[in-house]
Formats: sequence, structure tokens, C-alpha cells
Amino acid sequence: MTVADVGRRDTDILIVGAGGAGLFAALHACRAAPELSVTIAVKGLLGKSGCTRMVQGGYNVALSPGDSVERHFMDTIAGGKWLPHQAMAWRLCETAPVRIRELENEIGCFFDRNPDGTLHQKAFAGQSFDRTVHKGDLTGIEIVNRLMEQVLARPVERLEEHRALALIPDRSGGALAGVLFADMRSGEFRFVRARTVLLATGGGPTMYRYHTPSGDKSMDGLAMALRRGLPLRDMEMVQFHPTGLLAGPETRMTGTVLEEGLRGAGGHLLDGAGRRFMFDHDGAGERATRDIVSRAIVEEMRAGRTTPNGGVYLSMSHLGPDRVQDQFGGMVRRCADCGFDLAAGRVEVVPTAHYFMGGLVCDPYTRTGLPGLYVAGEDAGGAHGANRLGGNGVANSTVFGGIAGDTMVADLAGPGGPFRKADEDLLAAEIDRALHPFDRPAGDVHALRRRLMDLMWEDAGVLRTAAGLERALARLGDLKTELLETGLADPGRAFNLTWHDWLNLRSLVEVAEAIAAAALERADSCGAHYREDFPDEGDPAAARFTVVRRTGGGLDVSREPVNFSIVQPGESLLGEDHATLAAV
Amino acid sequence: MTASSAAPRAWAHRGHPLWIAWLVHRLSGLALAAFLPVHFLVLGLALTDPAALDGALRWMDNPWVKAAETGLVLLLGLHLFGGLRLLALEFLPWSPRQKTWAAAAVALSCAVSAGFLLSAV
Amino acid sequence: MTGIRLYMLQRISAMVLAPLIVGHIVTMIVAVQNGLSAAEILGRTQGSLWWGLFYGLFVAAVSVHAAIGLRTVAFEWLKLKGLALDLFGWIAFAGLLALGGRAVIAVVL
Amino acid sequence: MTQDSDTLSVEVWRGDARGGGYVAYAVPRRESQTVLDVVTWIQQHAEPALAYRFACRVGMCGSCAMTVNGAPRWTCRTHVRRVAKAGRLRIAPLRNLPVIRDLAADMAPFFDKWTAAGGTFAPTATRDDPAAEIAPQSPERAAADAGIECINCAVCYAACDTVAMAPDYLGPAALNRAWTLVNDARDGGQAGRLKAVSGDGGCANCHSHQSCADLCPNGLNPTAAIAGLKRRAGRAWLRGGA
Ligand SMILES: Cc1cc2nc3c(=O)[nH]c(=O)nc-3n(C[C@H](O)[C@H](O)[C@H](O)COP(=O)(O)OP(=O)(O)OC[C@H]3O[C@@H](n4cnc5c(N)ncnc54)[C@H](O)[C@@H]3O)c2cc1C
Ligand code: HEM
Ligand code: SF4
Ligand code: F3S
Ligand code: FES
Repeated sequence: MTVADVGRRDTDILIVGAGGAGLFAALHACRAAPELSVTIAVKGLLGKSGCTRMVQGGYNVALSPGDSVERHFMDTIAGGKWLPHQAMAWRLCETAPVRIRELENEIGCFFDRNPDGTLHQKAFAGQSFDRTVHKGDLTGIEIVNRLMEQVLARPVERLEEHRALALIPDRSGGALAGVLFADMRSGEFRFVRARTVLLATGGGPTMYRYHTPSGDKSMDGLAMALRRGLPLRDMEMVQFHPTGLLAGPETRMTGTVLEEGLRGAGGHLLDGAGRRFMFDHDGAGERATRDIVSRAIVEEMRAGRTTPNGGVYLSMSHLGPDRVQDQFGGMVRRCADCGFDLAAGRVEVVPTAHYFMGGLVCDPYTRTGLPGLYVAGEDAGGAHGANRLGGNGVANSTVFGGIAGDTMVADLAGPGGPFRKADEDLLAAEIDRALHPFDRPAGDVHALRRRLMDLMWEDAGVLRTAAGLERALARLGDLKTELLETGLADPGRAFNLTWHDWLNLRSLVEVAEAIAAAALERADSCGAHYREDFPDEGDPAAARFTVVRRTGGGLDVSREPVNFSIVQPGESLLGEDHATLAAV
Repeated sequence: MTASSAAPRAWAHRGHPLWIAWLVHRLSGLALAAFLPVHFLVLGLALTDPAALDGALRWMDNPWVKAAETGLVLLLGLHLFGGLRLLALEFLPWSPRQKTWAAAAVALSCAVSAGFLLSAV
Repeated sequence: MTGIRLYMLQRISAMVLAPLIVGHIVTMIVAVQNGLSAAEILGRTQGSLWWGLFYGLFVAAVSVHAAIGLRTVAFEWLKLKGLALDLFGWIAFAGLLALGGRAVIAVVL
Repeated sequence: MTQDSDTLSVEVWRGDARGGGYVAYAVPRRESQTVLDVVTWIQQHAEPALAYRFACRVGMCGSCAMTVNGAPRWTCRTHVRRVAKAGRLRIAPLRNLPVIRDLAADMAPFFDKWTAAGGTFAPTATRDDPAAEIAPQSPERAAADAGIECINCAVCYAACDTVAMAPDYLGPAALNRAWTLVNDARDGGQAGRLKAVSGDGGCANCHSHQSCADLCPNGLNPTAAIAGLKRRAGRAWLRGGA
């Protein structure tokens, strides 16, 4: 394989990833500049991969008369423990109403209505107002199906089952020239040169034993950015959802999320002996926030009070099986398909890695430090700080995806957008890197993946200590060495899933190192990050976020102060009446 | 590997009652369409050769032919009532009791052909 | 390979056929009771405007209905396409209409 | 489920567009085990080159559908217990679509038809307007809602014999989507959509086999949706064509 064999093509705008961020960027770019060529490349099928599709709860947006952008913003900042990039969080809250109307009026989504025909907005944890727009508990399917239809109907070039392997800069290294892909179906390499590129591969902390995101997500975007030396922020901030399904080993059902509303509606968490334990940990019992419930469950698990598969029980039956069936039909059916009776029995659950708050450093217009590269969605860091509110994830990907589409077109119109000549040596090196496992003796990639998931769960999971994190880093180092000696049994590259499992694992290990390094650096507890050895929350006024970048061989972790550009800790954008309302 | 085929086959989506109802409708339609020209030809004999028509009709008194005719009426009934079921499905508001209607169509056609048989013997 | 035009023609003709066939079956049940004979049939039908119209309409409707049905089957099961398919449909229609028309004339006139 | 309860005998179709055949594997039985888990086990332990597709693993993305013991199913939410006959499974790619490799079918024709059926919302308002006020209990909205939770898994498409017999037929999923839009008061593309579903590959081809409704994992009823389209298209034809 040499660089000369690589298929090449040019496009004005290249979008990597087709979740909420990628699809929105494509639509906005098409609309802003129909004359430009837009290409969207995705690891799975367009509209059928990624997590936006999996959104259940809904979409936060301040629409009601009593609500306001300020209030949504304050909830976001408080939820994020004053760590969010305030200008980004503001843009998120400010643009969400526009995006929702766009989804409704232009894209064709139809969200649930009140009986009078107005949009229904429900309560979601951590928010001072009922502002979550939804479509039953399948909101993401409605959003992504409608976006997908719009993209399919436009002259957007589609590269499906194309895996991005590397960002390729120009010779100077100072700007992006394009992206190297593997066409997964044929196994061929393809270099897409673009005047501007959006990275929207959607993060996704799938390096934990229990995780919720889509199987195609393996942090490839952040791994690629890291390799080019770009700064990543808040990498220690991994959100765990307290109730992932625990169905035993060797089933892909394990880790998938059982919705928040089950606890909200009065579900009980029981230990292995059937004892309700949440009130030992928090006065709010099962209704405490995600991070608190997750920690409580892990403490029970550590104490050995577990179910047969090593978790705890979620029990709904005391509410009456009929009522549970009525209110949570979808969840009940899903459990039943997997062989569990949610309505009348108990289901084993465990905390599960759900969302990644960290990501590539960017400005509120999605520009990164590398000219030609933009980032949006879960790959971008900043908007959520130390914790993401339920309902702010899909708002984030759709808001900033659209902004990215507009910004890329605007920037192309200015001086900034020629086609650049790729660094051909780097291109060749990246191809070699992707082919690495084909020259090694065959080994068990899947066993290594399980080892990664175990070690991250144990040493860099819900509860963290310096010793554990140091152990994690050491174990990650060993794992990486072993991975590089582990090859593939099948030499064919066409639709070779095991090759992609290998590549996934490599991305995951590299990003896992950044997570552990950032978590070690942050010697306090803040939002989703909990250090048993430093349980105190720091002073918000002195809040500093972590920044990880790869320098030479190692990772360099630094801290930067939060710029309170809109509101200072202790202050609020809401007037007196607002504050009292919030207190009610 | 077993025998190579361009694409694997699937079968189990078939065979449910409503799929069978379709097959019955199609086969009965085809059978009727095959019979009708013959029927027309026989009747056309009245024009050219009335004696032959009588011969044909006498031949139809034969019990075997009676049985076959009953079969014909059954086919006609199946196609008629099956067809009415389809027309109702397509032009009336949706009814969740599709299988019941299909069964009713079959039952009705059996009743009608039984009636024919009784009156014929 | 069926557009809405053929579909509607087939459904409309089916709706026309349905009562006619019911009428025909009833007649047959009544008629066969006394045994069939050419004289009996012709006695009933010959010179009757009503039977003429009845069977005339029947033949017209069944020719449309069955021809479209046969065309569908030819497409789906015999893989006929394009011109061959349309020719097949028209021939089925014309054949049924001719044979049926002749039979009506025979029994009515 | 009789005999040997700790192994499953699984036959998997392997091959590509040029042809292929079934290969047998013995897979350990687990208490919690979906058909997707069986396929995954084979890829991870027995056949590293096995090609298949999945994403969400919880019945939301519609990527994982395959033919399981002869019928199309979403594999991530089909428990082995429900489909294995005497501990046997036979797994093949979805029917009515070209095979890429092994269990992965090419979904492109399915989505091309989705677009061809007018399955794209045509706006009549903009982001500057408030969301339309539409009563959820209005009959049109109820009709649209009844079919909206489609995950485009193509199970119905693979189950439909009419698609098999008439390859240009748009198929149940695309027509079901068109019907939800016909009932969407906000849509401005009705004329074009009606034309699309009235044409040669349109709703008139459906013979109401109802295999689609029988097997749709989400309990949707494309047959009823297509009947609705037939009525609309028929009425329009009577007005314009008669
Ligand atoms: C189960 C679940 C429930 C959730 N519920 C909610 C909720 O109720 N409310 C809420 O606000 N948020 C929710 N979230 C979070 C939300 O879904 C995500 O934050 C958001 O959708 C991310 O959007 P995205 O566009 O960045 O990424 P995604 O939608 O994940 O899309 C990423 C895309 O990139 C592609 N990709 C990945 N790697 C590569 C590569 N190497 N090359 C090419 N393409 C690649 C993927 O295939 C995919 O198409 C939920 C998440 C999960 C997992
Ligand atoms: C009694 C009145 C009749 C009714 C209500 C009726 C109804 C129908 C309907 C609704 C169809 C369409 C089926 C589909 O597309 O799935 C059909 C098909 C057909 N009919 Fe009839 N029909 C009648 C009489 C007849 C007669 C008398 C004949 C034959 C001479 C006939 C022959 C056919 C054929 C060949 C088909 C095509 C079968 C198919 O496409 O599967 N029909 N009929
Ligand atoms: S209608 Fe049902 S079976 Fe068909 S694609 Fe949609 S969800 Fe799948
Ligand atoms: S299976 Fe096919 S024939 Fe019609 S009712 Fe469903 S689309
Ligand atoms: S993997 Fe998404 S539906 Fe099965």
C-alpha cells in the first residue's frame, strides 16, 4: 500500500460524522451556499449511527412565557459547576429556541403537544423550569429521521461506512488539508481534501465496562485531534447515568440506559438483599441527581451488597405493574425483549458511562485552533463544564452543528479557504499506522477491549483516587504496548469489523490516557468528577478547567482559569422575582 | 459451505393467515380467468350450434361435473368475498380485525357453494 | 408496475361485478334446481333487454377487471415488462370482451 | 429448546454479491442473549472476518436487521429464546436488498425509495415563525402519529413479497412515511407526493399481504397507511382523471 494508491477527491466542505451536529451542519452549509460542494462522511449509515438518534428524554429550550434564555443559561452554568465556557453556554441557550422552531417548521419534526396544540415541555432533572421538548421517549429518532430525510433529498455527497482515520494538515502543519478515510466496505483508503472540515464524531465514553452510547462511537475524533497536538479541555468529565441495564457479560444489552423517569416516577433502588439504600446516602433518595445516585450505587457494589451480576436492583412493581406498563411502555417492552420484567419484577442495574463533557477547545463559532478545522457536538468541549444537564446534549449538537455550517461557509467566503496541499509524508505514515495490525501475529483484540473497559471502570470511573488513576495510566501504557503487538487473523480489509475493533480500541486507549491524566491533575471533586481523596468541591470563583495536549511522546496537562465573561460565581442574571420563583 | 446461491432465501414471513388469503385470492382469480373463456365459448354455442349447447348442458348433469361446478362456485365465492374484504380494507376506515374478516370471507364462500350443491342435487 | 389508473379501474370494475355476480349465483342456484337446458336458459334470456344489459355490463366489467389482474400476475410472476406487458393486458381485455360479447349476443338475441 | 441447552447450533450465511452459502458454528448459550449477541460471539471468537452491522443495540437505529430462521427481525432486540427452534438458528442478510458482504445488506435502494416516495417534509413556515398549533387529538395528527415511530430498519421491506415480485415497488416503509406526511397539516409538498405514490411503483402495487404489519418490530401498520394512500390517490384520480 502506497500513497499513490489512495483514492482522492476534493470537496469544499467536509463533514465527519452524521449525528445531530453533522447533519445540521450539512443542511446549513447547503442553504448558506448552494454552490459549494458538501460531503458528509460517516462511520455507519447516514442517520442510523451515533447517539443523537438515541436521545430519549428530550431537548432543553426556553420557550414558555415564564422561562427565559437567562434562566436556561443559569441552570446550565450551575449544573456545570461554574466550569462551562460561558460564551458557548450562552450561545447554546440563546440559539436553542431558533433551532427548535427550525426543527419543527423547516425540518419537519413534530414534538409532543399540549391538548391546546402548543408544544409540550416537561420537567427534567436539574432545571428550574419545565422546558424539555420531546417526542414521547423517542425524541432522537424523530429528530434524526427528519434531518436524514432532508439531507438525503439534497445534493450532498455521502460517504457511508467511511471511517475517518486521521486529520492531515498541509506541509507547514499550520492548517488542515483534508481527512484520510478507510472505506469500510472495500477496505480501500481515501483522502478527501477539503477547504474546510467539521469534526462531529460525537465523543462517547465507550472505554468503560458499562456504557450507553452507540457501538460505532469510539472517540475517534478526539484521538485524531490529540494526535495533531490540539488542546482538549475537561477531559476528566465523564457523565455516568445511574441506571444502565445489567444483563450479564457477553451481551450488548448490558450498559444500555434505563430512563431517568423511572426513578423520578418513584422507582426504588434495592441492594442484592432487597434493601432500599438510597436514603443512607442522600435525603432525596432515588430522586437525587445522576452523579449522587451513581456514587451511591458504586459504594453499595464495593461493599459487596450486590445482585447476581454484581449490580443493584431497580424495582418498579410497588407502583403497580399496570401503571408502569402505561407510563413506560417503551422501557417495559425493551426489557421484555431482553427477558426482563420491568413492570412486575426487578431489573438489575449499574451506573453506565453516558456522555463526555470534555472535548476539543473551540470558540463559540466552532472554530478550533487549527485553521480549516471546526468542531461541534459531543466532540467539542466547553458548553457543559463539569456536568451536562439532561436535555442539553442534543440541544448542543444541533445548535452548534448549524452554527458550524454557517461559519464554515462564511469563513470560506473570506480569505481563509483555499485547497491546501497535504503533507504527503504524514499521509503515508497515517496509512501505515492504520495498517499496523495486519503485520502482527494474530491476537485477541476483544480481550484487550474488555481489559480496557475493566480498568477504566475500576480505576478511572465513578469514584477516583490518585493511586487508582496512576494505576490506570500504568495499565493503559501496558495495554497500548500489547495492542501494538496484537494483529489480525484475517488479512482481508473489506468489511473487516475486527480491524475496526482494533482501530476503535487504539482511539479509546489514547483518549482514556487523556481522561486519566486530567483526572489525576484535578485534585478536587467537581460535578461528574469525584475524587475520594479530595472530596471537597473547590471554590467556584477559582474554577479552572484542565487542558490536555500531546507534546512529543507524552501528555501535557495544564489548568486554565474560567473566564466568567457573562456572570460571576455567586451572581445571577435573574432578577429578584426570578430568584424567588426558582426557590419555590 | 453448502450450495452457493446468489442470495439467501427467506420464507418465514409467509404463511400467516392474511398472506394465505392473498394467495387464495390470486389463485381463485386466475382460475376464474381461465374458466371464463370456456364458459363464454360454451354459451356462444347457442349462436352456432344450439344442439351442442344442450349436449354440453346435459353433460353438466353428470355428478362429477356437478362437483366441479361446486368447486367453481366456491372459487367464485372465495374471490368475491375475498375481493369485498379487500375493497373494504382499502376504501373503508381501518378495522383491526383483519383475520376475522378473512375467515368470514372463507366461511361465506363455503356456505354459498354448499347452498349451490344442495340445490343442484 | 400498477399505477393508480389501472388500480382504480380494477377496483371500480370489481365493485360493478360484485352485485352482478351475486345476482348470477342466485340465478344459478334457482336455475339448476330444475336442471339446466338450453331451452330453459334461452327462454329466460332471449329477447330480454334486462338480461342483455345485465350480462353486457358483466362482460364489460369482467374484461376490464380480469385483464388488469392478469396483467399484474404476468408482471409479477412471468416477469413481462414494458410493451410486452401492455400488449398482454390489452389482448386479455380484447379476448374476454370478444368472447363474452359473442356469448351475450348468443343468449340474448 | 430441547436437547443440548448450553450450545446453539447456528448457521450463518457468508458470501457477497457473487454468491455464498451457510457456515455452521456452535455458540455457547447464555441466559441473556440476543441474536446480535450470537453474531457478535461468532465474530469475536470464531470468524474474525464476519461482516454485519449494528449501532445502537437497543432497537432505535434500525441497522441490525437480518433474516433469522427465515424471517426478517431486528437482531439487537430479539432474544434467542424467542426464535431458536430446538437450539437452532439460521441467520442471513435481509432479503430484497443487495448483499454487501455476509450479513450486511446495502440499504441504498431502501432509502432511495424513501426519498422517491416523497418522504421528505416540505416546509411552509420558517424558523422565525412559532411552532404550528396542532391539536394532538385531531384525526389527521392521530393518523400521522400512528406511523411516525418508524426506525427505517427495512424489516417490512424484506418481509414484503410484492417488493420481491415487483422490484420497483416503493415498499411499505417509504409509503408509510409518505402517509404520515399526507396527514401533516404543516407540509407543503402534497401534490408532488401524491403523484409519486400514484405512479408505477406506488401504493397501487400493494396486495395487502400484511407481512409488513405482522413483522414490524415497532408494531406499526404500513398496510393501513398504504390503504390510506390508495384512497387519497384514488380520489385524486377520480377528480382529475375521470
Ligand atoms: C442513550 C442515550 C440517551 C441520550 N439522551 C439524551 C437526552 O435525552 N437529551 C439530550 O440532550 N442528550 C441525550 N443524549 C446525549 C446526546 O445524544 C448526544 O450528546 C448528542 O446527540 C451528540 O451528538 P453528535 O452529533 O455530537 O454525535 P452523534 O449523534 O453520536 O454522531 C456521531 C457521528 O459520528 C460518526 N463517527 C464516529 N466516529 C467516526 C469516524 N471515525 N469517522 C466517521 N464518522 C464517525 C458516527 O457514526 C455518528 O454518525 C443521550 C445519549 C445517549 C447515548
Ligand atoms: C365478484 C366480484 C369480484 C371482486 C369483488 C373482485 C375483486 C378483486 C380485487 C379487489 C382484486 C385485486 C387483488 C389485489 O390486487 O391484491 C382482484 C384481482 C383479480 N381478480 Fe377479481 N374480483 C371479482 C371478480 C373476478 C372475476 C369474475 C374474475 C375472473 C374472471 C376475477 C379475476 C381476477 C384476477 C385474475 C385478479 C388478479 C389477482 C391478483 O392480482 O392477485 N375477478 N379481484
Ligand atoms: S415500518 Fe416498521 S418494519 Fe418497516 S422500516 Fe419502519 S420500523 Fe422497520
Ligand atoms: S407486505 Fe407488502 S404487499 Fe402491502 S401490505 Fe405490506 S406492503
Ligand atoms: S442495533 Fe440499533 S436497532 Fe438494533
